[in-house]
Amino acid sequence: MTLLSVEGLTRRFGGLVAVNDVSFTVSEGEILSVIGPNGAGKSTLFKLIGSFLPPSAGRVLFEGAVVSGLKPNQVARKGIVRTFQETTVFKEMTALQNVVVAHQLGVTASPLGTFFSSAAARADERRFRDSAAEILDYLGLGHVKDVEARNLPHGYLRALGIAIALAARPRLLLLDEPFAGMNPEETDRAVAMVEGIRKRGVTVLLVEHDMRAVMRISDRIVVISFGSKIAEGSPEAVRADPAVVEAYLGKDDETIGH
Amino acid sequence: MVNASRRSVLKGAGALALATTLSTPSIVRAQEKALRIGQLGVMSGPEASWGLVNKYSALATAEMWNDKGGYEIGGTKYKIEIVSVDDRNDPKLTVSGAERLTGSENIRYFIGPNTDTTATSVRPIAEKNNAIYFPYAFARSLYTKPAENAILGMIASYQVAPIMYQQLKEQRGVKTIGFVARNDSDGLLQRDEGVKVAQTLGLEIVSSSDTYEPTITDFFPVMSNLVSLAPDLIVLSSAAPAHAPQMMRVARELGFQGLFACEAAQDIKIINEVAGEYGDGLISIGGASTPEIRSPYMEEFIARYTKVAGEWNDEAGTKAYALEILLATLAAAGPEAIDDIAPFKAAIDGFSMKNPFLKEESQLTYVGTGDFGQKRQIGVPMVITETKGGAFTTFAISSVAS
Amino acid sequence: MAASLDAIAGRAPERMGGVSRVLLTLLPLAAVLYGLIPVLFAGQPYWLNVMTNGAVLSFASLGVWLTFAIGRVNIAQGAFALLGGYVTALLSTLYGVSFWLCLPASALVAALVGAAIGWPLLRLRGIYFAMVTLSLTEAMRLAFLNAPGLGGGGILNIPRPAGLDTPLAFYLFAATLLLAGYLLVWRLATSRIGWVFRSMRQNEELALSIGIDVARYRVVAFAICSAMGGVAGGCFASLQQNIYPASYTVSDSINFMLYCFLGGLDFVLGPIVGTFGLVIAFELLRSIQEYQALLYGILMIVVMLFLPNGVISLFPLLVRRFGRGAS
Amino acid sequence: MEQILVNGTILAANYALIALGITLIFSIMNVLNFAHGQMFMLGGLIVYYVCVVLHLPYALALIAAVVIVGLIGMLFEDVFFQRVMRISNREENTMLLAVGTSLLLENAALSLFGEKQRAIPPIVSGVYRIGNAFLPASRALVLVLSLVLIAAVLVFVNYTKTGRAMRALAQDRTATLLMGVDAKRISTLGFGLGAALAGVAGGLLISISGVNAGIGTAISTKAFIMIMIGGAGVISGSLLGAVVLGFAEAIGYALIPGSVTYLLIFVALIVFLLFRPQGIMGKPAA
Repeated sequence: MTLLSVEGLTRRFGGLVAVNDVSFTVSEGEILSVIGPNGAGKSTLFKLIGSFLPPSAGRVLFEGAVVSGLKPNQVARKGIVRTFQETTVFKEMTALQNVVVAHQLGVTASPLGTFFSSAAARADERRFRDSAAEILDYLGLGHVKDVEARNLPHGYLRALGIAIALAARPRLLLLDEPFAGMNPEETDRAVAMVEGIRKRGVTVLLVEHDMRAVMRISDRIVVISFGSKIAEGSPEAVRADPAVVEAYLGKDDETIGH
Repeated sequence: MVNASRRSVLKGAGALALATTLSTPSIVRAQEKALRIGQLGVMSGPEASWGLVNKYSALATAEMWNDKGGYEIGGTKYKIEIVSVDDRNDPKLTVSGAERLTGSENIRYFIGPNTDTTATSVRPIAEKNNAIYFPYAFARSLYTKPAENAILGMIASYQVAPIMYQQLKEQRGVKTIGFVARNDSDGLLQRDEGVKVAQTLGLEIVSSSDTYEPTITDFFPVMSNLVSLAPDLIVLSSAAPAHAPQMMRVARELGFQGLFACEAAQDIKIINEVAGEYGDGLISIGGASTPEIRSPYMEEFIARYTKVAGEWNDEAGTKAYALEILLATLAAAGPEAIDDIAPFKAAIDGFSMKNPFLKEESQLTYVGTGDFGQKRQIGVPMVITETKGGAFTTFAISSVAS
Repeated sequence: MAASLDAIAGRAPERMGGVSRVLLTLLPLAAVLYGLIPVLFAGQPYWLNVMTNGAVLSFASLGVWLTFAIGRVNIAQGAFALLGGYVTALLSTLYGVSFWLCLPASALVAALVGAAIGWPLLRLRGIYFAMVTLSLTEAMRLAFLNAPGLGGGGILNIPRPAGLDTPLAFYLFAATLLLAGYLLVWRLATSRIGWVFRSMRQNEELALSIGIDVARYRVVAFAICSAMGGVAGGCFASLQQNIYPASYTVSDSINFMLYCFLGGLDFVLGPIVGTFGLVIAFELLRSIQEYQALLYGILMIVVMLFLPNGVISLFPLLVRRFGRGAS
Repeated sequence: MEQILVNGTILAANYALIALGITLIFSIMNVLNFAHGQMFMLGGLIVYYVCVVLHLPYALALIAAVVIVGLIGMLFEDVFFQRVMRISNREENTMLLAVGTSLLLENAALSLFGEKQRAIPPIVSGVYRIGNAFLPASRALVLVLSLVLIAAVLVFVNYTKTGRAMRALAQDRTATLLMGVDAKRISTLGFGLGAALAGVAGGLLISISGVNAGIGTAISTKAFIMIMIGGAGVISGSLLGAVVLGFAEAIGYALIPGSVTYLLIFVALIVFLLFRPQGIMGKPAA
């Protein structure tokens, strides 16, 4: 069943076309990766799907309804939640507080009820604390839940970013370069984490640079180059695609799978 | 409370401790009686000069009397002590400052404040605490019944304008007139009043829409318009002593040949510094400071003011009167007026003294019946001056109708 | 001890019951406002007036603190105080509306204008927002100065509020207002709404990504802030019985911001401590006359040099140093 | 019409010196220098003191203003700002410090130089005519001096080693630190240069109009307007901001009732920022 479909998505900056007529779909329960060389337009595409940028043309549909043009928070309410690269967390909160506050979409109390600490608001908070503790434990952050985020070791921050996103109960999780800058050991853990997320019933769309990890976990891969889609298919099919090889050619630091 | 906390205060914040230590009022020797007079006004920030001139003037007068052993009221000599409060031209601080003077310090008479905004804020406090105050602000409601505790310390612009413009029309053949006003409440009001006067006198108003921000640094753009219309007279409504000379210089540099007029007091030193060779031809109001008409007492006041403030300021020529007439009225009303303003108010109507600042024999009284329906203004002689060769010269002498 | 300090600092521990937390937070402030200050100054209208100023200014600063909480440096509070002052002045002098109705009207108008202006402006961040709000203060002053029908802009003879004839009565009213404002902001800051504000301050995009309607929360915070400024302006207009375009200028707006900084941005009590600290310090420094303003500036720098996170940040420091030794 | 052009040019040149200084400080330190107007005022009053009280030549007075105000800027940076930036939780806290220093300077100036408006006798006299416009020689001199100074500063930041280091520090602090630049020294120098520019602007202005101790806040507000128009932290933007404000003022005063000019400038500024929050030349926010 199709969860997300991207139809002819285009984004221009001045005369430059960053994303050019890209279309693909994501099915419920799969892990789909978008890959491409540096500057291929991955980040722009990512922002377009998360509604952090308006498209110049084309549209994004989620469960059959158009979501492009909505504000990011509205898209999140529909069930599309993104993560950020690197260390985007609420730095002056503890890990637990980070994840508790991220449950905002689950609030059942009215604004006034929240203000006056009504029974519903207190129940919300209890629920969020339990849920946040569970998410942190699940992602292996249970032992640092009371550490302020700015004091957390670098390696934990990306996991915390994912924990924040999970707290918003996404149907589709957009992961922005979840493996960037990791050594093989860290990558292994991260790969396991992403697979774990899928097991929780969350569909995953990830944009990535690191081919190795992508080949291991993706059900399908979309390759873009210079803003356009040049290939789509299973990891094996993509790896064999001459156009993909061409796009990555001459880049010494890139290896296509293994 | 002060004693108990002194230690911790010293430990905590040195500056505050210093203040606490210094806050013990300077104690006048026990055998002498002290008469404490307040002064409330803006003494820091952009308008600092307005209140500081009041303060220095009051201090100068007080010192002059104290050197003579004090001021005699009902057979007793009183040393005069000036209690100054800075309101930073902030109505919130004026209100608490007035409470401080009339409440905590128990002072019944004070000089200031300096603007409509602050003076009208003081009114409820002064009336509640039964105090008389001498504002340098023109708002009519301060001096018109039911208000009766404020006494205007100078001549209002709307009193100067009719006489000044008429004299200029008759003596200098002024036919066309242009206005440029400070863009604040005082400036716009004074301009509107000036325009009315000019219309009554049948002068042709070439322009009255030019204004400038009080924070301006360059008058070139402001004056260009008006000068191109070449009126016989440019009125600088509510121009501060800091600004009038700049406007004159710019207008002259732009080729202006006519005269300037300003209903507020100016300062010749600033005019000479700022306008230099272009400083001639300004008609303004000048108190008793032109050399031809000064009495020796005025010379003494100027010398004392210079000692207190570091340098003379011509604005003080109009501000010399407040404390002098206040003391003389107290003497006339008797010692009980020191703590009760009722006898003071009763003495106002019939009060008269020789004007100590003028060479010529003339009387100093309270006036204002014409404008306010009661005598709530010091009858400062209206000395209209003209700048000529780097000095104020007397252009015309008049007075406010009683 | 530590618990009550936490409460004082607006960070009541969450494990406590709701009612006792409210009490613990409010009681110390209420004790000072209703107990200490009236007992010390009951017979001294001057000090009562200073305390009234402190209370009403604190109320407005609490609003500014709220905009700090969402990560915006707000230098527009003077504009809203001016607006609120004019609303009260016009309603009471033209239509004879009672002070007790003027005040909510001031709040409402200021909130509506705040929301209307804030909606687009709050997209700006950092010094751009700071500077644009500073411009707003100037624009508001100039607008009233040039408003047709106001003739130079001043409104005089605003009636004094019925029932608040004595300085003590007005002070007690101001104290109650402040206490209510404190309760409001403290509840906002400690409830989930406060956490949402904090998340927006720390990272607006991340807050958006988890479904927080950042734009709406920003406008709500700014509107509440503006309403508080409007109420303060209405109070001062009645206290001084007049309002002029120059009653609130850029320096007032800057002062509101300074009070928050000085007290400490991390504490709801910060703006109150900062306001009273500076207002009282200025009055105490009066006796040194011409150096008053100079020392006032030095004092500010000294606080910043040694307590850059505000005066209240001293308490956690002390607790850490001495509390540990004791327990 | 020609007069508007002349007026705008003179205003723009003087404003440019102010804007350049505050931009340098902002770009290097990320501090909004609320005391900039006070530094301007101080520069003017120093020139007054040296010229009128000490009877020394104007050129010497101008140099004194540059040196003294520059040193004050460096002192503030070294003693106050570096410490507060190091130990404070939030960046905004430096704003309080900047306001504190502005109060300090203003009141120190009030105590030292008095409350009066100060000006110095004209350096040169005479008036040029350009078409229908008047250009007094004193203003022409100030205009030329301002342009020379602006050019000198541009040359300094673009072509000298220290100047380049300042620009690098402004663009990317971390990277510049990695390159082994002594950031502390460069920051102090940059703050000093910014302050000195304010001082010299004040020193130039006092020769054509005048300065008083209370003028600071107004100048700072104008400086803020200029960097908002041009884009915070961008040198070319600050110059453009000065030109826009200078001409807006000149045109406004000439064509519309004066009292509305600044109201319109503020409203236009607010509206402009809505559409272009980063100013004309500023980098768009990420």
